[in-house]
Amino acid sequence: MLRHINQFASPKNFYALSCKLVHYFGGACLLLFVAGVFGGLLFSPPDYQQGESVRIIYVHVPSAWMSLFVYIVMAGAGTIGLIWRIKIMDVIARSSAPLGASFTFLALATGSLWGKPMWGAWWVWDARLTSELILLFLYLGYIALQSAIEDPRMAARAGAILALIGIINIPIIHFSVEWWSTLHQGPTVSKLDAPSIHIDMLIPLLLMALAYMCYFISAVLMRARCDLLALERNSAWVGELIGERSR
Amino acid sequence: MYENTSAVLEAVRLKCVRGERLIFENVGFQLCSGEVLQIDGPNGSGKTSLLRILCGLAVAEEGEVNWKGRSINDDLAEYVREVNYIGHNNGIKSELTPLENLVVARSLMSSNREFSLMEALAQMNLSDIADIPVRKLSSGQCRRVALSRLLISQARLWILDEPFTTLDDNGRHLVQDLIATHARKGGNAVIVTHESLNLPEVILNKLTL
Amino acid sequence: MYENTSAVLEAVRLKCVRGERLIFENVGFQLCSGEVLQIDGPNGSGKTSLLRILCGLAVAEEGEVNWKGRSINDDLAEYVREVNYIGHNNGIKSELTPLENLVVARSLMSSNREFSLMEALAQMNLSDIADIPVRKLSSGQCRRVALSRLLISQARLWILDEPFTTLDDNGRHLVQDLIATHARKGGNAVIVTHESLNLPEVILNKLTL
Amino acid sequence: MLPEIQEFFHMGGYAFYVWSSYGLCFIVLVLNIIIPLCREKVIIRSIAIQVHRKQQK
Amino acid sequence: MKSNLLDVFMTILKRDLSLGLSRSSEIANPLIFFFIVVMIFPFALGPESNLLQRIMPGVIWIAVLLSATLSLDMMFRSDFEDGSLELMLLSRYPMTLLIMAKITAHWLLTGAPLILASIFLGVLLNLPVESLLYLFITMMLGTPVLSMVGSAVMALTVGLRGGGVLLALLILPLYIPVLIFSIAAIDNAILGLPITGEIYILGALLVLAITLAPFATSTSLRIRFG
Amino acid sequence: MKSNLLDVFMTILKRDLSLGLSRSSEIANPLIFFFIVVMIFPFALGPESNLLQRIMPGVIWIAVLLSATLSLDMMFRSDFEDGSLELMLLSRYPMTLLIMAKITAHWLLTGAPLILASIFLGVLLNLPVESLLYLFITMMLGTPVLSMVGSAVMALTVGLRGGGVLLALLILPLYIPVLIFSIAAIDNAILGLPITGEIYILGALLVLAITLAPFATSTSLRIRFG
Ligand code: HEM
Ligand SMILES: Nc1ncnc2c1ncn2[C@@H]1O[C@H](COP(=O)(O)OP(=O)(O)OP(=O)(O)O)[C@@H](O)[C@H]1O
Ligand SMILES: Nc1ncnc2c1ncn2[C@@H]1O[C@H](COP(=O)(O)OP(=O)(O)OP(=O)(O)O)[C@@H](O)[C@H]1O
Ligand SMILES: [Mg+2]
Ligand SMILES: [Mg+2]
Repeated sequence: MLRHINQFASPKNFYALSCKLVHYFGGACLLLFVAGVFGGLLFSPPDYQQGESVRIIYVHVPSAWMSLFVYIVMAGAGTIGLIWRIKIMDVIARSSAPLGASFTFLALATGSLWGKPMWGAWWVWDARLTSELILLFLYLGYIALQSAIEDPRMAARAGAILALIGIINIPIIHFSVEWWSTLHQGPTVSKLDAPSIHIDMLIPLLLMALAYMCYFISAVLMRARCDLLALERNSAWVGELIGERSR
Repeated sequence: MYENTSAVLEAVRLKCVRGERLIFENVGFQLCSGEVLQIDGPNGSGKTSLLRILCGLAVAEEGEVNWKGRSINDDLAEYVREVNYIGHNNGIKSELTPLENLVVARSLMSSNREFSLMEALAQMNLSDIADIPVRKLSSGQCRRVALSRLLISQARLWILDEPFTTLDDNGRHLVQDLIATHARKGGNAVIVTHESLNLPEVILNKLTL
Repeated sequence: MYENTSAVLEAVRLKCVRGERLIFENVGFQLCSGEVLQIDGPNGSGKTSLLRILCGLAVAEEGEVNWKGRSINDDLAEYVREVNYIGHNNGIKSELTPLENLVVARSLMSSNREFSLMEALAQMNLSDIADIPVRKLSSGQCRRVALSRLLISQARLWILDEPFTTLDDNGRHLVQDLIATHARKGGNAVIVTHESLNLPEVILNKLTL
Repeated sequence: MLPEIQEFFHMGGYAFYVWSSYGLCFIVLVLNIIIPLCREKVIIRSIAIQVHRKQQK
Repeated sequence: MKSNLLDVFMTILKRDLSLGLSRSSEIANPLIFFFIVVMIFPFALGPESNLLQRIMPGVIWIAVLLSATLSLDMMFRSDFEDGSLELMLLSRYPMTLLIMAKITAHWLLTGAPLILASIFLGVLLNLPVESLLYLFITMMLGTPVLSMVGSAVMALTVGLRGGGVLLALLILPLYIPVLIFSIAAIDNAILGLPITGEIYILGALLVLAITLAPFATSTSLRIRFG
Repeated sequence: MKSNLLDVFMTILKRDLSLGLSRSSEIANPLIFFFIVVMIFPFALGPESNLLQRIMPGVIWIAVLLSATLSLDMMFRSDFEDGSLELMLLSRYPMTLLIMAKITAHWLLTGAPLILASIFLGVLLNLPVESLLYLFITMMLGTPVLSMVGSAVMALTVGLRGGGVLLALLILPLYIPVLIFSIAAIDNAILGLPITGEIYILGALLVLAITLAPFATSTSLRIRFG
């Protein structure tokens, strides 16, 4: 079993497979995005309280969700890489970090852009907002650590440990709205049993969420491919691959 | 003193890459009980890197190191007890006195309790300064403090990185005697040095990187 | 190349006390133009302390150091320009490359502008690694970078504290050649080392502490 | 038709906030695609040069 | 063997304590820093004593957090630089044991004095008794967590250039949960609300840290020496 | 000769800047530390935005002070440890010149970015325009003083085991006035009171620091090597 996984996870096979995956998920992502954006901007109703500004929800909420999700992916992949020494996982963890940081940044920025008209300020020291900011710092710390350690193997393993320690913050961010009375919206969508959101808004939102997910998969694979090439530049399969291509 | 097997320490086709550069490749040797290996080579040829691989602090890109027939990575913790590594850095705390440093060192290693610490220091000509913080000692005196760890350890394999730097002639003789005695008792030593060693009655292998 | 006076550098009855301990007393010597002084002595005998006094970094408890007949403390700033000191510490920054380190060093010393920095590095066999941060170099390579300062300086008095540590044989020859050439041009050098120097056609004085 | 489009872009007075959120997202997401693409090119070229050198030797 | 392990633990503990005491700055420094940070506030906020009273527990906690961060440096840096850490990695005892000793020493040298200093300051500033009590309890639970999480992260950054502030960057986000729950406990206590939840969470964090930190630290150190 | 002096000044400046830039963490980290310190406060003090608004200028100044202190380490420590400082003392140029270059580099690498960051935070947090303006002015006057005083004290304590206490004790009496007058200026400005007094005092501190710091630093260094 383990050998099976190892074979599948050999850099060479992964490189070939990821090429296909990038295309599939990239295509899906494009379609979903178009559908989601049209749905969100044209076909969904304005909110009776927030008016048209509610349309920010279609970019804010998926970004915020992804910012949490990507962290979990990063920590998970890092741990697998750490324990079973699977190079691919190291690479995926490493490539997730900038994407996660981007999503976090987007959640913060779109949140601010939404907060200004809603709360009258770009920024309030609310628990969820601040903990999202911490998440950004966690990502930045991870990236800083990776760039401070030159040996890639060592960097990946150190990063995995850091990500694991930092995962304690994820539940805090998620539950912060419940634990502290805050300005920020409580769970509206993610209450699974009875989403308290209009179906016309829910559908584009879910479309966008899916689009983000597909985007993440294809983007992380693209990054991983680069890292893999750079890491394995001295190995035989890269030589063959590039040799064939340049011929 | 130790049981006599063939090839206690064996390095097989080691390869070392640092950064992007290949440092060495296909390096191997075998040491039987009681043999000493001297490693030499120009600056930057990878002697220090090789030693760190041998004592398990770094992992080789390829190849392996065997101790008594088993790869050292099988049971690193076990292997490490048999090793005494003294690197470029002395591994002593400059706030503590030589004696205090040895107390700590002894508690960390499989040490030779019969041998008193003061005796060890005396043998390295350090008894006068056993109670002066190391920070106030000269470079050669510091090196002597580090090397006095050899006296209190029961490790079978000594791995020494340029042990003679900043030592005076007396110090060099002392350390060579130590190594020779250790080898004659069946111990092993791997030593990086540019100087020629004088170890009577000891089989001295050489490896040039 | 330099004017020929008798006793360019003179130490008169130097006494050094560190902490409470007397390290040495009544140490003196005279160096004429073109002469080299080798200082030797057991560990902790005060060689490094003496060098630091000679180059003005420390002050002797008693006695004085004269340069061209005047006490060096009369015009320390003036004296210091004629001195090139390379101590135990290399005085190079580990983040910079060897080349960058030399650029900084050159701007600090009265340097020999004709001699290009790359030439200096090439002469020390460092041209391959001129652009790698020093932190990634081996100990001997670092020592070479430090010693390449000798090549670009116009200082008349070289003060070297164990210059050969961690150098390979080739490096030792190189540095000895440098010293010999410098002395034959009329320069002076004070060198602490436990090894025997081989400087053809140069007057070599010895001082044992 | 035209007033409708104008109204659409006006977003009920929230034009700045809405469009800059969408714009920002667009920019960041696209950047995250372009950067690895460029990097891949650079890496492949440097490896190609390396391979070429090896073959010449 | 068991008593042997204890022996080694005690030797390392003693060594680190005597090192810390001999560089007296290493205890005094975080303390002085702590007092400074707390004392700056009256300057920054003006002398409204109600306001100060209200925010003092928070300010004290922040100051503790920052000083704990600063003091982390002493845990591994010098051992890394002079090669002692390699010695420990190559010792015949499990690294986790040695690390536990080092963490204990670190807490005794920094955490404990900081707790005393906080209580002292609290009394000086006339904090209400509940505040004081829960300040004490949360610190007893929280500061060991700081030392332990700190040791793991410190092990990751030791010897890296610019490691000092990289450390701060990595570690402060990780300290924030401790801060949040401690402050919540104190605030609730003042308002007379139940606080068992927060105390439990702090306790859980502590247990988690005790079980995981030594392993995380020794793994990190091995990684750094790769 | 004069242009030569300028040359050397520029070389050292460039060296320190490129060192700082190459260890990019050394610029980025104090900045991030600064943001984190500011960010911690809402956690400790609760989310009352009025309160936070009121104390923000003070908090920002405190954060600047702390990050400036942390970054002092990079000014001499590594030069001391690897022997570069001895080289400089033995160079043919006056030490004061080299030190001026080092101080300038340090300020450019830490003080200037911190000022920008403070203003950025101020805007983000909706501080009133007066606060912002005087935050900027006081920082322009104050941060160079921090670098200079820091260099002198750092020079005294560099390489001393236990120098840290000394550092904190010596630096404090000199840093606190900068803080007090800056905050007084900002508070007065918000209240519409005259602030020329405070600004003059800050200016005087700056002039004093510029004239004395290089000499104090080079003397301290000579003493340390004596
Ligand atoms: C800088 C400001 C903001 C930040 C950092 C932020 C952050 C977040 C985060 C992290 C989540 C995901 C929570 C989770 O899945 O557990 C989220 C969800 C959400 N946010 Fe924000 N937000 C901000 C501003 C706003 C504003 C101004 C609004 C609306 C008035 C808003 C409405 C929502 C909604 C409706 C959700 C979905 C909640 C759910 O069902 O899970 N956010 N936000
Ligand atoms: N900072 C110090 N404080 C007090 N005493 C010191 C200090 N540094 C060195 N010493 C003492 O001064 C003496 C001379 O030291 P020095 O470094 O000059 O010796 P050395 O001859 O260079 O020795 P080595 O061959 O080991 O380099 C030593 O005995 C040492 O113990
Ligand atoms: N941290 C590092 N990163 C990348 N390369 C390194 C690193 N450390 C050393 N190297 C390179 O590895 C090579 C071997 O270094 P090593 O220290 O093993 O040499 P050495 O044989 O011990 O030399 P010396 O005689 O100078 O001590 C050197 O060429 C050096 O440039
Ligand atoms: Mg070496
Ligand atoms: Mg010496």
